[in-house]
Amino acid sequence: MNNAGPLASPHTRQSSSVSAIMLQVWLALLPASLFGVWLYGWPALNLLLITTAAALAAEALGQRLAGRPIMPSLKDGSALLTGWILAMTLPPWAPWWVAVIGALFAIIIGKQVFGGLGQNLFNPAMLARVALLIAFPLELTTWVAPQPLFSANAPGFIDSLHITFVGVAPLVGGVDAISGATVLDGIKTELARGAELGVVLPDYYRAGDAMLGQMGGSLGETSALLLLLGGLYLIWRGHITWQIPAALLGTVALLATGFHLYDPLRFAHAGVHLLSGGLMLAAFFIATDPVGSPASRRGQLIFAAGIGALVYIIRTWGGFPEGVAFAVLLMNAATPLIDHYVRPRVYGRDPHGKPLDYQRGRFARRLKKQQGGE
Amino acid sequence: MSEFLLILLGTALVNNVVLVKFLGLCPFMGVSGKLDTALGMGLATTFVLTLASVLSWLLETLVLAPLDIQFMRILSFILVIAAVVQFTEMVVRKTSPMLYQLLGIFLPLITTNCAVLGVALLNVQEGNSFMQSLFYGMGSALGFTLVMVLFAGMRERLALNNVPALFAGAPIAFIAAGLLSLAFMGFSGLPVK
Amino acid sequence: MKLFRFRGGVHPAEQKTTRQLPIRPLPLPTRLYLPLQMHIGAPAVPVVGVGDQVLKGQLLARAPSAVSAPVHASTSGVIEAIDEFTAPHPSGLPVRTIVLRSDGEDRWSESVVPIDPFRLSPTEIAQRVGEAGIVGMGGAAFPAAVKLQLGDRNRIHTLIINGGECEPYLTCDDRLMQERPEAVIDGVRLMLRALQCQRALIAVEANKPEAQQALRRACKELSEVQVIEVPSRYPMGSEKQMIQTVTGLEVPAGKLAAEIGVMVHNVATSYAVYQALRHGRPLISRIVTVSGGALREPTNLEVPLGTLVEELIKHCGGFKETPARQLLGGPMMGTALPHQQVPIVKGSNGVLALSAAETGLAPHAQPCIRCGRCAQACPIGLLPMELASRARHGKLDAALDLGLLDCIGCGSCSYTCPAAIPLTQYFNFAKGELARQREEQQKGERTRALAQARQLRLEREAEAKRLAAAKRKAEREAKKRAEAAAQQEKV
Amino acid sequence: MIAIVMLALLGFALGLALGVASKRFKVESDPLVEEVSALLPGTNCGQCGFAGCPTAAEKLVKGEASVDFCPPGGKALAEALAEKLGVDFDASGMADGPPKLARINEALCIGCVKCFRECPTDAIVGAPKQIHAVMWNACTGCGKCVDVCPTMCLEMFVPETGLAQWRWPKPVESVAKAA
Repeated sequence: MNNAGPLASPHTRQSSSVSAIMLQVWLALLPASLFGVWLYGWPALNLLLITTAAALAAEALGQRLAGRPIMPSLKDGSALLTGWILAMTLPPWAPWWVAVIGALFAIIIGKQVFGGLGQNLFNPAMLARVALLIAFPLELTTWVAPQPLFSANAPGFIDSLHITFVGVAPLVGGVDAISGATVLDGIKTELARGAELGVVLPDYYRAGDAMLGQMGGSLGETSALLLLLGGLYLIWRGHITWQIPAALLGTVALLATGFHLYDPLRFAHAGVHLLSGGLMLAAFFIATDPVGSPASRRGQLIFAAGIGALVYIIRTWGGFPEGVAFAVLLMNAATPLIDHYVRPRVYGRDPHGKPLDYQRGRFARRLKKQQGGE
Repeated sequence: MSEFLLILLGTALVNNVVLVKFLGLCPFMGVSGKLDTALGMGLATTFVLTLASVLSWLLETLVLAPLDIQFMRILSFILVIAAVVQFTEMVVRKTSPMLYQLLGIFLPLITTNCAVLGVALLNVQEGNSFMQSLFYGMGSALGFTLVMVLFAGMRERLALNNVPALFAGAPIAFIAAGLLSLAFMGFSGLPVK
Repeated sequence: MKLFRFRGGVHPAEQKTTRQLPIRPLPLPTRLYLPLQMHIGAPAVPVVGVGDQVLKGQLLARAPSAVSAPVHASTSGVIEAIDEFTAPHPSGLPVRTIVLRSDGEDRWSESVVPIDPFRLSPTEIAQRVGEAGIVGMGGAAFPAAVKLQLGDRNRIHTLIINGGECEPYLTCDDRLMQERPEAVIDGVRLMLRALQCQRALIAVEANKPEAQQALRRACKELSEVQVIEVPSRYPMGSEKQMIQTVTGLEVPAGKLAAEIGVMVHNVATSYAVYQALRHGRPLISRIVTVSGGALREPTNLEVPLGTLVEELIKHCGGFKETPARQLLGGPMMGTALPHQQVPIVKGSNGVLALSAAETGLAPHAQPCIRCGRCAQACPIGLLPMELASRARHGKLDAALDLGLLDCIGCGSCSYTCPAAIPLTQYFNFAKGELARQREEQQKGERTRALAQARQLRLEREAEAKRLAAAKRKAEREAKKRAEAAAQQEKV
Repeated sequence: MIAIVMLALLGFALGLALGVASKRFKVESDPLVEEVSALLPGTNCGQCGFAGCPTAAEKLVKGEASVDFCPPGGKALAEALAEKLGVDFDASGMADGPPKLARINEALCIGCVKCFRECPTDAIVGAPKQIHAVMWNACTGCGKCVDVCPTMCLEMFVPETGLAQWRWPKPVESVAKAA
């Protein structure tokens, strides 16, 4: 009631808020991220906390420099979520400076310069992911094999500080002991070496492990099952639409199956593609970010199918083993166009925006029926 | 056939003139404020680029190479391009006065669009055949149009943003272009020409 | 009967706490304030003067044109003033109003009642409806007679009687249907006659089973009137959505419903038609739901038009707490009142005093995150967030292109917006801005025409002057020549 | 030598082709001028300094006048022109004062008919030696009559907003202040 001007209707409102939505998304992410922390140990927790804290600090800094209020924007939870998702897409033992640079890039360049929440064109977390990958390829492709918390080989808490803030190398056992390759990395390397897929695939991919997430990969990307559960929860609560995940996963599955049938020796089957890399996380939590995705349901289908196709193309033929981040950014760029050309049909108008013509079509049939008096 | 398709894809996406080769940035920044204008500019450039790369190939193989006067290449190519642009300008002015007005100075400036000359020279450099040149030119032009249209959509959205005063206008457009270029790096490594 | 679904919509909490409370008459207030414009169209023109003694039901102001409605005295008394008085309008600006001081006798004027209104021709029925000052009572307040006359030009195949009452809190139509179903049905039959239409469908939302039952009992002998249950979903009571639900047809953009052979009238309008034709009583009172969490005793009242909101609230025991908003109409589309000295008019279906908790209004808007809930809720299929961002940046053409003028202002988008963005007000603003531009353009065209006329006039005058000068010169020369000739002759 | 000949030939050939094309795609008049002049008020009031609206339209299309050149057209016209001509124009700086109308103070009017002659839309009625009146629905608020009135009986005023003219204001951008 702060404005003295005339009060427009409606005079009541559903109780929901931006921060409530962000909180729900964060809750849905929690199982997969906790699993990641358990799987990769204390360094993963460090990474998660550092990235998130840096994102919040960057948000505060950005708001302050832009002369906008700080607290409301920290409270809305968007920066926290951006930092969290970014951390989930990083190698779990990534050093602290990668996390900080990534978070700063995501929030400042990805979001604040565009005007803050809701105004960014690209998904900030994916922007940072791509920028880091290009700037620090080594750090971003150093994976660790799973070493669950409290297991024999797992680094202790003190060691984890060493890993995060100094580096992995001087630790007992050396780099080799902990390095592991992701499924997609492995396949790409082996295929480049001329190996046959059917022969080498079992070395890298076991369906059960992939489903649960017992494999090398980014912090929060591995557990397809938990991500799926979180995503289904969000769909059930109405925070995301089913169109984006369905179209995205469907397109990848379709392309993978098609090419696999065409040449099983060169093209991995759909299961490999669906359960590995960042696909699940992207399908439910990244591509569904409403800011960068189209407004209409049909637009969302096109958008997600586009991501799916690009992911498959980049994974299969491109220079990078994983293409999710690039694919999301590319389709983010296309979103304004999709929104421009794909809109829902307006009441009383045909799909082209012309007033309905009752001379023909289904409306003419209905009219005739009504005139007949049923 | 698949060879030409690969050339088309490669030049349009992987080696995009604007975002990867950084050619033709002037119209890219100048006429991408509105979607319709950007599309018009893209189509006009497509026309010029395709025609110019074919004509310059013909000039190179039929005139310059036999007479052994390749040192005249840049000069004569520019002559050809300028003529094609003049022709395009006449056509646009006749068929769509509105577009003519909207494109304004950028229409004749296609002449100095380095993408046009660049593609013509690259054709010669890479020793492309006639058909290859055609597709090389067309692919580059389509890539140019694609990026123009994508970017125009983004800028229309940006026009509705509350961009901080420091970044408002051209700066944010450049940042967005840079980020778009980053996204296009995802295409690198695709096995195309 | 097969029903159709309209897209979007919302389910606000119903809050229909007054649906079991019978309609009670409000004691006659001492002063009534009758605005000359309680309807869409031209304001009525007073036919009485200050100091005149008038009887209940007497004509006070006539309709000056076809799209307008007369105003009648709500009780007997003396015209105290014809002056500017706060209008029931969000702006709180004043409007010409007749102030009537009641003499407490409430004496009816004489009126001629037809023996059997069904003997009247369709045109005569419409005419009487017009003379009774009946307007759409669901809130739009469009003169009912104008719509009834459309039956001449368009063949109406279905008359839909809107008993949706989808706004939360409001139960006045519900009570009317429950308590006076025969009168409503009789009004419906009269309207069918006026439209020369064979079928009337009374659509009542599923949350009013008693009303449906009462109406079914009242019309079970009639083959042409049918009661149908429609789902409870806001904005079911909107004309376009009601038509879509019942017939599956959509009113083409920029056209009238009559052009696809459908007409929608409100149940309260139907009751008013019954009153006018059976009893010769013009529209001088209406049923109003008085409710809201801040109010002590919510109820349904039958209120003489022109009564101040203040009287209603006083009658309902005043406030329990300071209301966050006082409204005329429902919470979704109603008008916020600047104060209580505002009269009840023909379209006022509710007086609400909402507590802060009920409004759930956030003090500040947050940035739009494009979550798309507004687009999902929009019953028209618009993209409210895109529209609002264009309206905010003054890009009216772009907003128009996105369907600004298709917006029905139902408020579903603002209701669902988690960022509490006043979307509806952005659209109101943009529509107003557009209207202003159109007016300016019209003015410009008029100016151009006038300027051209002046140019022509000046040219004509110059031409006339030139001709006159030429004529004079010719005459002078002729005279000179004649003189010269005469002189020569002399010589 | 060969080079020069070749270049000359090339230039000649291309010139010939362009010459033919220019005949083929000849554009008679600039349709834009007409479209622009349709937007202008058409009163030829001369406040912009050009000789009438058609001239101003030509100057605009040639880029010799800024889109905000027309005082009676105000902000709305400037925006419309910017849109039509595709120029970037920030109209926010333009004062968008409410439209004004002329009013005659009847006590001072001497019936000199000067205003009457000056009015570009014939909005002032009256006869010599009689009090004049302004017809407000024809008045464009150009203010020319005020300048010529010898008794200063004409003034510009802002008409009051009634219910019919009232428009919803733009929502207050109430972004929360630092909490």
